[in-house]
Amino acid sequence: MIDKRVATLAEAIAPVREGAVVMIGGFGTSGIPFGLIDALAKSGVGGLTIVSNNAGAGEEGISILLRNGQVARVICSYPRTPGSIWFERRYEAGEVELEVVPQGTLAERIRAAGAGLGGFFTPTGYGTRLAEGKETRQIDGRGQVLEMALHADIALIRAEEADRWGNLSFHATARNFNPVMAMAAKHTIVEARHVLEGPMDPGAVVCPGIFVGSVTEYGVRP
Amino acid sequence: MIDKRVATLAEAIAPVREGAVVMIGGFGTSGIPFGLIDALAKSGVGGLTIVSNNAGAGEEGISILLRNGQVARVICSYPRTPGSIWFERRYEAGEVELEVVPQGTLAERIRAAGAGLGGFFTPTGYGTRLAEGKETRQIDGRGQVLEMALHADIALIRAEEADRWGNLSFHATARNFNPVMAMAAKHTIVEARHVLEGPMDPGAVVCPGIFVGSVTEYGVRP
Amino acid sequence: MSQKMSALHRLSDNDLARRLAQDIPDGAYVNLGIGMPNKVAGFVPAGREVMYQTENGLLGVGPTPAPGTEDPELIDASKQLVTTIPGASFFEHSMSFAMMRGGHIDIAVLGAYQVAENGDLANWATLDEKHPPAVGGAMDLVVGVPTIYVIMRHTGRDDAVKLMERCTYPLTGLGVVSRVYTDLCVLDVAPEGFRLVELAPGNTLEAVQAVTGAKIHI
Amino acid sequence: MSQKMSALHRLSDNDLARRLAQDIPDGAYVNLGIGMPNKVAGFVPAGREVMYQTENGLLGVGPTPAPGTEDPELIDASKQLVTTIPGASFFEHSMSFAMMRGGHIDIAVLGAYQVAENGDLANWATLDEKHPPAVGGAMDLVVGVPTIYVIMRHTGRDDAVKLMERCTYPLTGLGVVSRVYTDLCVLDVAPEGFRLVELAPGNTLEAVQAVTGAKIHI
Repeated sequence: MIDKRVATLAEAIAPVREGAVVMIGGFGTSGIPFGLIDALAKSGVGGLTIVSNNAGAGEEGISILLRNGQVARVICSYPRTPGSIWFERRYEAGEVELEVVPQGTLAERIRAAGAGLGGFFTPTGYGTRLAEGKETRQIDGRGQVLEMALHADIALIRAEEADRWGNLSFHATARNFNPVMAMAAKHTIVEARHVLEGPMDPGAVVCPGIFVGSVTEYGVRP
Repeated sequence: MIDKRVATLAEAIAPVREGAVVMIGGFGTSGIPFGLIDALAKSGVGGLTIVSNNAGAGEEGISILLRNGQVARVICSYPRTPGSIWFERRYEAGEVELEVVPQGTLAERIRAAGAGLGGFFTPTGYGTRLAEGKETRQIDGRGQVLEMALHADIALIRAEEADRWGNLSFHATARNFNPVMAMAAKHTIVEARHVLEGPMDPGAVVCPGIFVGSVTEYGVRP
Repeated sequence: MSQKMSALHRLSDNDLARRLAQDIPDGAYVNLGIGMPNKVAGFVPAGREVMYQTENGLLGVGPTPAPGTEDPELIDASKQLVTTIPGASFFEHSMSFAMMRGGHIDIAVLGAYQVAENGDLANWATLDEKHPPAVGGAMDLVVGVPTIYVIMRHTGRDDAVKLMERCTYPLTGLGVVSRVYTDLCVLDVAPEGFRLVELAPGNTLEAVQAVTGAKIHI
Repeated sequence: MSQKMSALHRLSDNDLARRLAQDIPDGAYVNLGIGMPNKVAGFVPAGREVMYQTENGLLGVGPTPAPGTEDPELIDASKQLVTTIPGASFFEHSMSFAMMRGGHIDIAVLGAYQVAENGDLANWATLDEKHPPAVGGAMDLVVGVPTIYVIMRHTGRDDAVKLMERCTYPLTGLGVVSRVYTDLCVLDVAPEGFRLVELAPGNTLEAVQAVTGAKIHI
């Protein structure tokens, strides 16, 4: 029997190991797995590489992990947002490494990992500082940059609904990076606002359960 | 005002030009835009390159275009199916060129075009006859093949529901190549079983209307 | 304020956004950057149906929700609460950037630190190494969207020149800008360099040229 | 039939499918190829929940529909009418092949023209140049799915050898086969070559070795 439901967030987060590469879904304040991040903070696991669009704001989400000193490295497109004080503090003190990736390239590198592709040529960033040191070539008369697949050990995902097979749906713009990150990690951990009793309508599934490791209900909405 | 509805299939197919690269959705007998193919056959436009998973069977669909001599070239993964007599006849007579592409690579090359990527490295086909003449390299210890984006002038798409903005949903396994092909063509032409009076639920849209050029109702289901 | 500046007549931010909005045609798919670009939506003439895309996964962004109807998980790229208009769709991030990079969006409106006469754009990083860089979706937009409009004040803090022969800040994209809308004028990026489309009311070419770091062709 | 063949006891196609089905564990994600592989689903022991993927966009393939309940747009990769089981999902083609290539499917069961002792697989083209080649999804499956089971008759038409030192037909993938189930035996692909797992009842190793083109290690 396939049953990916796990009772508590703490249990769900247990597979995260010291030094893991952890993708965290969400954009701004929407679709962030706050419950799982809190559980990860409580676990105390450190040396993490965090892959996420932003690097936290205020005193919640990824900011907690940064404040706790659990983060060694951040890979993201937009670390500097209003209130990203913990990121800025750690960065300026040289306590966290930063890799800035154009947002579309970030999404595509994540997808490439999930889809089993080694890398891809994209025009994004050609001729800019973010392409320095990368292989480039002309394709169809345009400069393009070779970008490599970005894999993770763990993905932390926020969904609206989940079923016991791990199928997921999302609410409004809380979808964002969540489905594509679910594909790219060895083990994908989901907090869902509702865990359904029965199966989801097969045509309404946005992220098929094959990409999901575990599902925990976490009803709080930001 | 955005209104992509067109009254007849003949009108919808009018933008197809001699020598065009035409993607045609569907797999087996599911999700094939039979109405649009019939209209294209009647139009008599020739010299076409057809990109599709299969190359027609019996006396319907792509077989009609092959029978009529409208097809110069076929790019597909599986041209030889039971009943693909018109393809086999034209191929054996040297009247149609064939490029065989692994099915996943075909889908991914189409997606790359739609997503503005130049190409990608895939392990699929490495060391086989289908990688001959292609650039290869080792990535993460695996042999990978460079495959290029596959663009089209026209895509012919079968959808279940469409609205005036061109948003599409699909029924069961009739989804297949349809959404990804819609992204890759300069002009995407849709036959939909139902054209809705109002807008589709934003969360239920599978193919956003931005990828669609025109929509025509064609209620017949195979 | 320097003497040369005193002769200039500057559009307000709202009037500048209103000016640009006239050039957003009916039926267009448009991405608006954070800040001043985002103001444009409010000034598009009535009767035009424009589909605004926000990179976080929505095509068909509508206005700010009425009080009491807010959905905390329905936001735009500026993290502001928004609504949807009829015909809208939600999608995930790789699809969102396929729309941009794949050339499906018609127009993007962006802010800028600097624009060069060859169309180079700098809008993501300065030379101040103390602050961590942040690029977001700007580099994807400029390579994929065929028409890039820049909206910005003509000059920066301390009258710093922002329109110039070559950018000095790190580039976002090479030769990507189509047209620049400033509080002093509208300039096309043409083969010969900046070409005057119009001056804001009350300005002379000489006065505007004096605060521009590259020749304005007419 | 040659003399050496007469000593062999061959499993029926159904018994062969039944044998392989024992090795499909509860909770597995499995892709079954066209033809004999597709028979396996019917023999998986009761009580195991197995999610079958079909490349045309369905995870959770169920059995043939009852008469009168057929949906002509709900088919599998063999173009046969199917149903869905609880927990199923539909998706488009690039997602379907992401599942395969990305290593998310646990087991694929494929037919073969030839399998070599180094795990090379040939199952998409022969040397007959009259017929157009057709590859389908086989090459994507073999590079992405960690466990590749081949199910086939041990020998071909006119007793042609199909298990051999090196394939002579065009390859589908290099070193990809984990295990071969034939009507005569089950063989693992091991570092040293084919390694015997079991003989079908009534057969001797000598008799099976005689119709095999590479050494069977024990």
